[in-house]
Amino acid sequence: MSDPVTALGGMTADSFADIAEQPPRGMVLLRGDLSSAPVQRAAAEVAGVTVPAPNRFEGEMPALCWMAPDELLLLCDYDEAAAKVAALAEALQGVHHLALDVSDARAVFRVTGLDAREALAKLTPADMSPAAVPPGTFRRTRMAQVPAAIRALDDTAFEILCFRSVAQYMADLLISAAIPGSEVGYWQT
Amino acid sequence: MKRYSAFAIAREALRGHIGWERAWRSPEPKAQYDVVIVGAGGHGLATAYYLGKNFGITNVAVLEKGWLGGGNTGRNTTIIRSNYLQDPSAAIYEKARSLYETLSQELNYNIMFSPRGVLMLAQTEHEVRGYRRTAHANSLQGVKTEFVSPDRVKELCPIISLEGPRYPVLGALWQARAGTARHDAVAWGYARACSDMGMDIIQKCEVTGIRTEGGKVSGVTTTRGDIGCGKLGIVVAGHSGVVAEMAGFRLPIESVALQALVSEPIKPCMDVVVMANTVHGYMSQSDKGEMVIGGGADGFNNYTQRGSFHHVEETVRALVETFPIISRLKMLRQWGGIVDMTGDRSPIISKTPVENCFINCGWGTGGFKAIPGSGWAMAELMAKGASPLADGFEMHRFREGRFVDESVAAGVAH
Amino acid sequence: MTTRLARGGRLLNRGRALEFTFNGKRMTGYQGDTLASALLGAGQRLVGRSFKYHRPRGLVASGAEEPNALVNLGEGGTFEPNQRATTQELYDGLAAESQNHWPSLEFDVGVANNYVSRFLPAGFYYKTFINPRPAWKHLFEPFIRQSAGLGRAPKERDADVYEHFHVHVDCLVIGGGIAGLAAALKAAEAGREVLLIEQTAHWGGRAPVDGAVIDGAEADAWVKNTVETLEGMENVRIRTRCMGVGVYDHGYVLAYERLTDHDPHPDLPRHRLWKIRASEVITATGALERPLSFAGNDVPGVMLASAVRDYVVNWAVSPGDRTVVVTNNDDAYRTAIALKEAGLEVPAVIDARTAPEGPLVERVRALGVRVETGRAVAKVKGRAKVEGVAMTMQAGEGAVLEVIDCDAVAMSGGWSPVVHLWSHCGGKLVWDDAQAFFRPDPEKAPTGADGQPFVRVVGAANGAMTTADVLADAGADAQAAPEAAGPIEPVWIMPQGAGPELRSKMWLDYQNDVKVSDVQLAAREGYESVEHTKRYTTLGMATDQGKLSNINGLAVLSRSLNAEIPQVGTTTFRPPYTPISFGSIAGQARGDMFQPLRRTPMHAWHMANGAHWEPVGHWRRPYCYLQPAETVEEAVQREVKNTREAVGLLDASTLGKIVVKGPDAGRFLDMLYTNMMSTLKPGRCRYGLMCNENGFLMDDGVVARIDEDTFLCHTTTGGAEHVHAHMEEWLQTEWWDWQVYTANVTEHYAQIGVVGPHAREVLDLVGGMDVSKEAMAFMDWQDGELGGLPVRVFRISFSGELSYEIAVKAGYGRALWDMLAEAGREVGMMPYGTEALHILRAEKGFIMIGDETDGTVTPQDLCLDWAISKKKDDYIGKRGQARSHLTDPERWKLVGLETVDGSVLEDGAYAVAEGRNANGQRNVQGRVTSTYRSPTLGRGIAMGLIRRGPERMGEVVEFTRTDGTTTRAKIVQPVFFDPEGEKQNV
Amino acid sequence: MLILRCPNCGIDADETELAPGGEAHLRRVGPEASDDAFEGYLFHRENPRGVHFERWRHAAGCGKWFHAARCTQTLEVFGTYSAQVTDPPQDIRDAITARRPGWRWRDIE
Repeated sequence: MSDPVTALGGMTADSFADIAEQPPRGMVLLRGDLSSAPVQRAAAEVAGVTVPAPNRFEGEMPALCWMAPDELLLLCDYDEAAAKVAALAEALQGVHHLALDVSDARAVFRVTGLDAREALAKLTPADMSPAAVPPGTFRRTRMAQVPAAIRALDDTAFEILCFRSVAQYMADLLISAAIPGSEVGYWQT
Repeated sequence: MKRYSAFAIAREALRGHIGWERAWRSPEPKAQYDVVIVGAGGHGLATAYYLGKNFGITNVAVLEKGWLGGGNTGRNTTIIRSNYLQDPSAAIYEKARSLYETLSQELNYNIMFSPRGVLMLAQTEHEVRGYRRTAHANSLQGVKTEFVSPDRVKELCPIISLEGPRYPVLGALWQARAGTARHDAVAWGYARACSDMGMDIIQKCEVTGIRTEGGKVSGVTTTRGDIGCGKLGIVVAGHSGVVAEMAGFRLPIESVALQALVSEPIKPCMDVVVMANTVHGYMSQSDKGEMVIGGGADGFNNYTQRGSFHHVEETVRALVETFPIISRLKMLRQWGGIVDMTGDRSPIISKTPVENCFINCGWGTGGFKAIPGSGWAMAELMAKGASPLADGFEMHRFREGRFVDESVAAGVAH
Repeated sequence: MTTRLARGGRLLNRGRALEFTFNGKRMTGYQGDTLASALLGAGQRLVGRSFKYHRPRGLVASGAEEPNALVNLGEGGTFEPNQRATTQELYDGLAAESQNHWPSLEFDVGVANNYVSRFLPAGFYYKTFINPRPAWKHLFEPFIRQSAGLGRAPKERDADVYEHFHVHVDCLVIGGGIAGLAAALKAAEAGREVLLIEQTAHWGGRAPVDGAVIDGAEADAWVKNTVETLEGMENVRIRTRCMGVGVYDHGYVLAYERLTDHDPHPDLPRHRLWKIRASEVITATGALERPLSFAGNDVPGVMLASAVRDYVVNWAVSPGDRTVVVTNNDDAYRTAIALKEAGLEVPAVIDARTAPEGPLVERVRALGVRVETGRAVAKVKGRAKVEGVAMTMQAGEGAVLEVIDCDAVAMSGGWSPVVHLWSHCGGKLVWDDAQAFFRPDPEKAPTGADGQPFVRVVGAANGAMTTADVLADAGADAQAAPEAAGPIEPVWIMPQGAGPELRSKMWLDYQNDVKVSDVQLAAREGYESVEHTKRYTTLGMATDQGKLSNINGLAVLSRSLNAEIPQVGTTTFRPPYTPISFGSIAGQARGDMFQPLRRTPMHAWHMANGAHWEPVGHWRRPYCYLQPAETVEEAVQREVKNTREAVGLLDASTLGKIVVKGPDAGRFLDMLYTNMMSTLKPGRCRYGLMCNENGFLMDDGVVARIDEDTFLCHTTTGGAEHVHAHMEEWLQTEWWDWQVYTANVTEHYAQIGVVGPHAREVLDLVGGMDVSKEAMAFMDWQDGELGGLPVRVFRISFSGELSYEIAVKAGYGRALWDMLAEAGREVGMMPYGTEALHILRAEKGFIMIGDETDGTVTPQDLCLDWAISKKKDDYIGKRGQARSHLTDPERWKLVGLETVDGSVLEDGAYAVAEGRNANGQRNVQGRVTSTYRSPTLGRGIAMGLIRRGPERMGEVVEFTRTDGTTTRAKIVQPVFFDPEGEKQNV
Repeated sequence: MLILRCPNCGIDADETELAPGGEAHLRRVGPEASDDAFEGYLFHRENPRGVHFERWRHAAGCGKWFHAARCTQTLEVFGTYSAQVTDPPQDIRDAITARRPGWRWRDIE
């Protein structure tokens, strides 16, 4: 069986922030009552990390990202997604939930650099200050004209999740937001 | 009334312009009128004017809480067109357009109707089909429109980028006899003519209550005292809901902010009005040279005359893409108005549950172009109890599911 | 004439000379110059022509309020009209042209208007050009447009790029004068996150120019220290060349940073539009000086006293050698002092006040300057330049006492706080009688989301007019020597008794040519509201938005109405403070980034194989695939025939796919769809219709039941997000106790249609799954493997052909597509686009959302009653469909249409009926909803909605044609091809 | 440009991250409803100049619906709360009363 391809085949660009599309990523959507013990237990066991607080994520990889009060996004190796879905189904037998492999629905970009924050702040109305978006933040928002999620790995490295069909648009945006010489110099430390 | 003319100007010029009389009187309200119109915007003044002109009813007062023409009449982008899809819309907007053609002469006040033509761009196959449908409908409605080719579009408006590049222009619905007019002048011209017929235009007079006797309207209470009337016309656009509540009935209306903006003036570069509905923007160039641009409406109830900036951004984005040369022009001024939206985005010209009380509202984003037709229909409705031009615009059409929905074709109501 | 002074110029870098051109003439300035100071320095007094009368105009001001000095700047892709010379920093190679004249600035035929100006009073165009009617369109209007309009229209696409930037701050301080600096420092010391912005390239504002002394040192020193302190603080950010554009609701503020206007750069963003959310906004925007209204106050060489001071002190330029100062307040005396200190002559200070006194006045007298009190300027001598002023009594009517020779006039009518930003979001003003200006009313501040005031004003913008007051108002710890200033005496026209002749030469609005006499005329004619007067005279509607003229005009109006200024009130302040580029507003959203363009996993293949694109929402789908030397029409017809006769390949990835799961999923879908979904068996598919509450058809698609608890709902391409949101809305806001979860998995899958007689062979060739009639019946679905890839195959058909829709994970979509295309070769497979898809479905009489429906069409109208469950007592839209108009037997219903002559009906054609309605419109009885040339049947086919259509089979009706004739068409069943459905059931 | 705090995720959402949803606390009427009731439900929207209750969806965010109590004249926000209630909760009503004594919306005070 041939290998899966990402939307942009792993594009990279060097601007004042480095931009790189990530290889195929396992993603499992889990909807359920996050306040219920069985769902928390199942999510934590299957993911191997604890359940994150609102607007946060736990673990770099595998990881659990908080999407909504009744929704988590599990990040794992691409090939493990199906097994994770099965494991969740197993663990949540008789519990109302929805677990799906959505690995191919999204594109993931990594944006790194001292001023990476500023490149993102050119695109999202969300408060991107270090205080508002510390490492561990998972912020769902709008970037230019599409919905996206920003995952703050550390102060200079972020992951952007967006739908696969707009991957090229997102790449163009990120590149234009990081034109060398267009640093704002706002959060430079 | 002293007539306006080049000769009058010459005469006055030679004596320091001391002889000009007031354009309209500012009288004290009388105790009783045959008809009271609430709202001295274009629609209210036009209603009063045609009550006098067409039906000889001149014992009329027009009450205005602020200054006449100070609402949406003086805040819109002055587009006048009648290329609507549905019969009732086409009828009243075409009536309005044809009245506009001779309004300057009729009022002896130059409202600067400029039949420069309106292009509605078709930028998707769906829009092409929609506008072709409208063209067919118009041909049966007595509205002269045609679907034109991209080349013709470029000819009519050289600053358009046909390639898009995103949404190539596939053609356009062209109404050659549509255009623009000087919005303030429309209100002022009607006001002057009404005043000349002996009607009282009473500014800074806010209606605070509506008096009824046995289900019949008997008058209004205002900040300048009680005023009795035989018939009452409510023509207050964004504040219709508030005034209707005084009369004790509800309207299928929501008030939202609509925005517009102008650029700094530049030498003429655009001789037509262009509407690009796929990307949500429309633009024309005023006689002063400003690019006049209409923005979108807020999606939430709003009585501030300010809108949200992202609508301005979306519109400007669309127009910079459609007319690349405007990118280096500058926005001079942005403003907002309160528009009254109905469930089908078409107006209400209707009797109400209160006898002898009539309402004209719900023009949403498209009222200016309708002013003469709207006044004509409202006057006929108030004088005779029925008007063919008002048929279809009853306030109770929604309960029957009888919509006048213009959004069904690609068109949007601006 | 005017010259660059040998010494001074606090903003100049004399070490760096810059070359520029004005109207092609080469000139030289220095780094630190604005275009205005450089022009003045180069002796260029005449800078433009006014809007209406084309009068010669020179610089009046030195900043954003300048009404006259607007130029065409640059060329080609960087050309920009109406650039303000006073806010444009000089750069090497700058090329500027003056505007609004023909043939030249020095000789402009438009000036003819000036000599007939008495025939062009305010609003003259409302009173004339009325007859003959055609003349307005063909003669008058073109003339008026041509003579209006200021700058040239750009010709080329903008060569520059722009960007946005979002920040959230505790405290935004707008204005980098001493008030702003002090306020920023105060807020910063309190530990708040502060952003301080200044519209010019320099900190300090007026104080250093006006010789303020702070903490015993020159203001410049204090400014320098304070800026350094702020720069050193972690919680402070400061930006120059960044203007506060507007203050909006909920603490939203726009700022306009001009990144490269002072130093053009091809690759970097030219402007950056800041979108700021501030908990508190402090505006320290200073004040603007007002002109005085005396006859000839627009002659080049007449300037604001403060501007004269700026040019001398900041740029070492003397506006004139002999400058008469005219004033009604003390401040202008500073100009006299500055001029004397620069070694220039001040023939006289003409003060309208009868007995001015105080240190400034004394100092001027001490410098030996003649001070005339109770005096006024009757008129300015000279046309294209000042030659002298005729002096008179302020109290009189203009009898000339003496003519004083001079080549410049410095005027001051007092100051007006800049209250724009305070007012944008609802801040109210009070009239300060003592100082004769409007200032912010602290009781009526703009309020934010919490209902509390969020804008504060400090310094001159708040009416604090001395350095000491400014610093105190801004809460500064610094001290300034108190400056005893005599009271201002409001002077709205000069002399106060001036007659019509003089009043018709007193300019209020320089750019729009509005004069005192115009405002008085407007008042006389009943345009009494300040808004009426503004619109009737165009006062304050020019590109300076009345920064100089509003208060003077307002005062003249209130006098004409015998009303108090506060009663008359001001016009509304609207953003932007000064004009900002459309490019900056559009930001990055241009070209490829104008809107998101959605691509399927097979996008690149379509590109490489001749796709002729059609935008569908944000998606781009192949309309057809062009082969060499083929027209679009030919391609479409070929694709249809080939699909019917061999097999076609369709990228159906854009179709929406929504998973609905839970114990209540069936019940939920029964409410959402008009038909019964809960009875669907796992493994089977069912076509469903979705309506809104009005009962109108909203979307349609095939629903597959995955297992007892789980359904997969397909939607139209445009419907995916919309339908998913629709589902979530009902689940979250109406039936939140139902146990249902949904997920939009549209983009997780690529979906490929293999359609046509040879479809099964193609799948067999790829191999891996038994898709035989026995193994997979029509409307079955199965999971399996094709070519080694896990797939889900639906045996459904939108074409009437044997057809399989194959869903595969998007990451493998291209791989599967390539395999199918390869395998399909042997059996003549070709890809087909959306138009062929439409024709294929039309031949079968299948409806298309958006064609047969338009938001006012019900399933009943489309004779889809078979898909409306009679068993259900409720579904979304059921009640709406019961309303009288929707059950009217006269409604237009779906039928097929066959032209009698075989031709193709026109898109959107209407079926005409007898007679006309009360409004004279031709009666109609239906319309075409879809119309195509059917390659399968070799003639035109169409669907349409016709009054009582299904009851009128065989009847011939007439449809409109663009050429005014009609086409006759017969009403038939909408299924034109294979009515028994034999082809899809093989 | 509004900012509303989404009660579902706690984010202070920019207006451009939100989708407006019109009047709050509508009660759906079904097939049995009278013409009046149905017209009222679908078209007779509250349109007050003052206190208003409305629905929003945190569209570019957690995707959840919520309610907001807002003044249509000043845009002051009195509070946001769960979409899964049929009437405004007491704390919201109290917050409004504190700012707008004597307010009234439909039959709610």
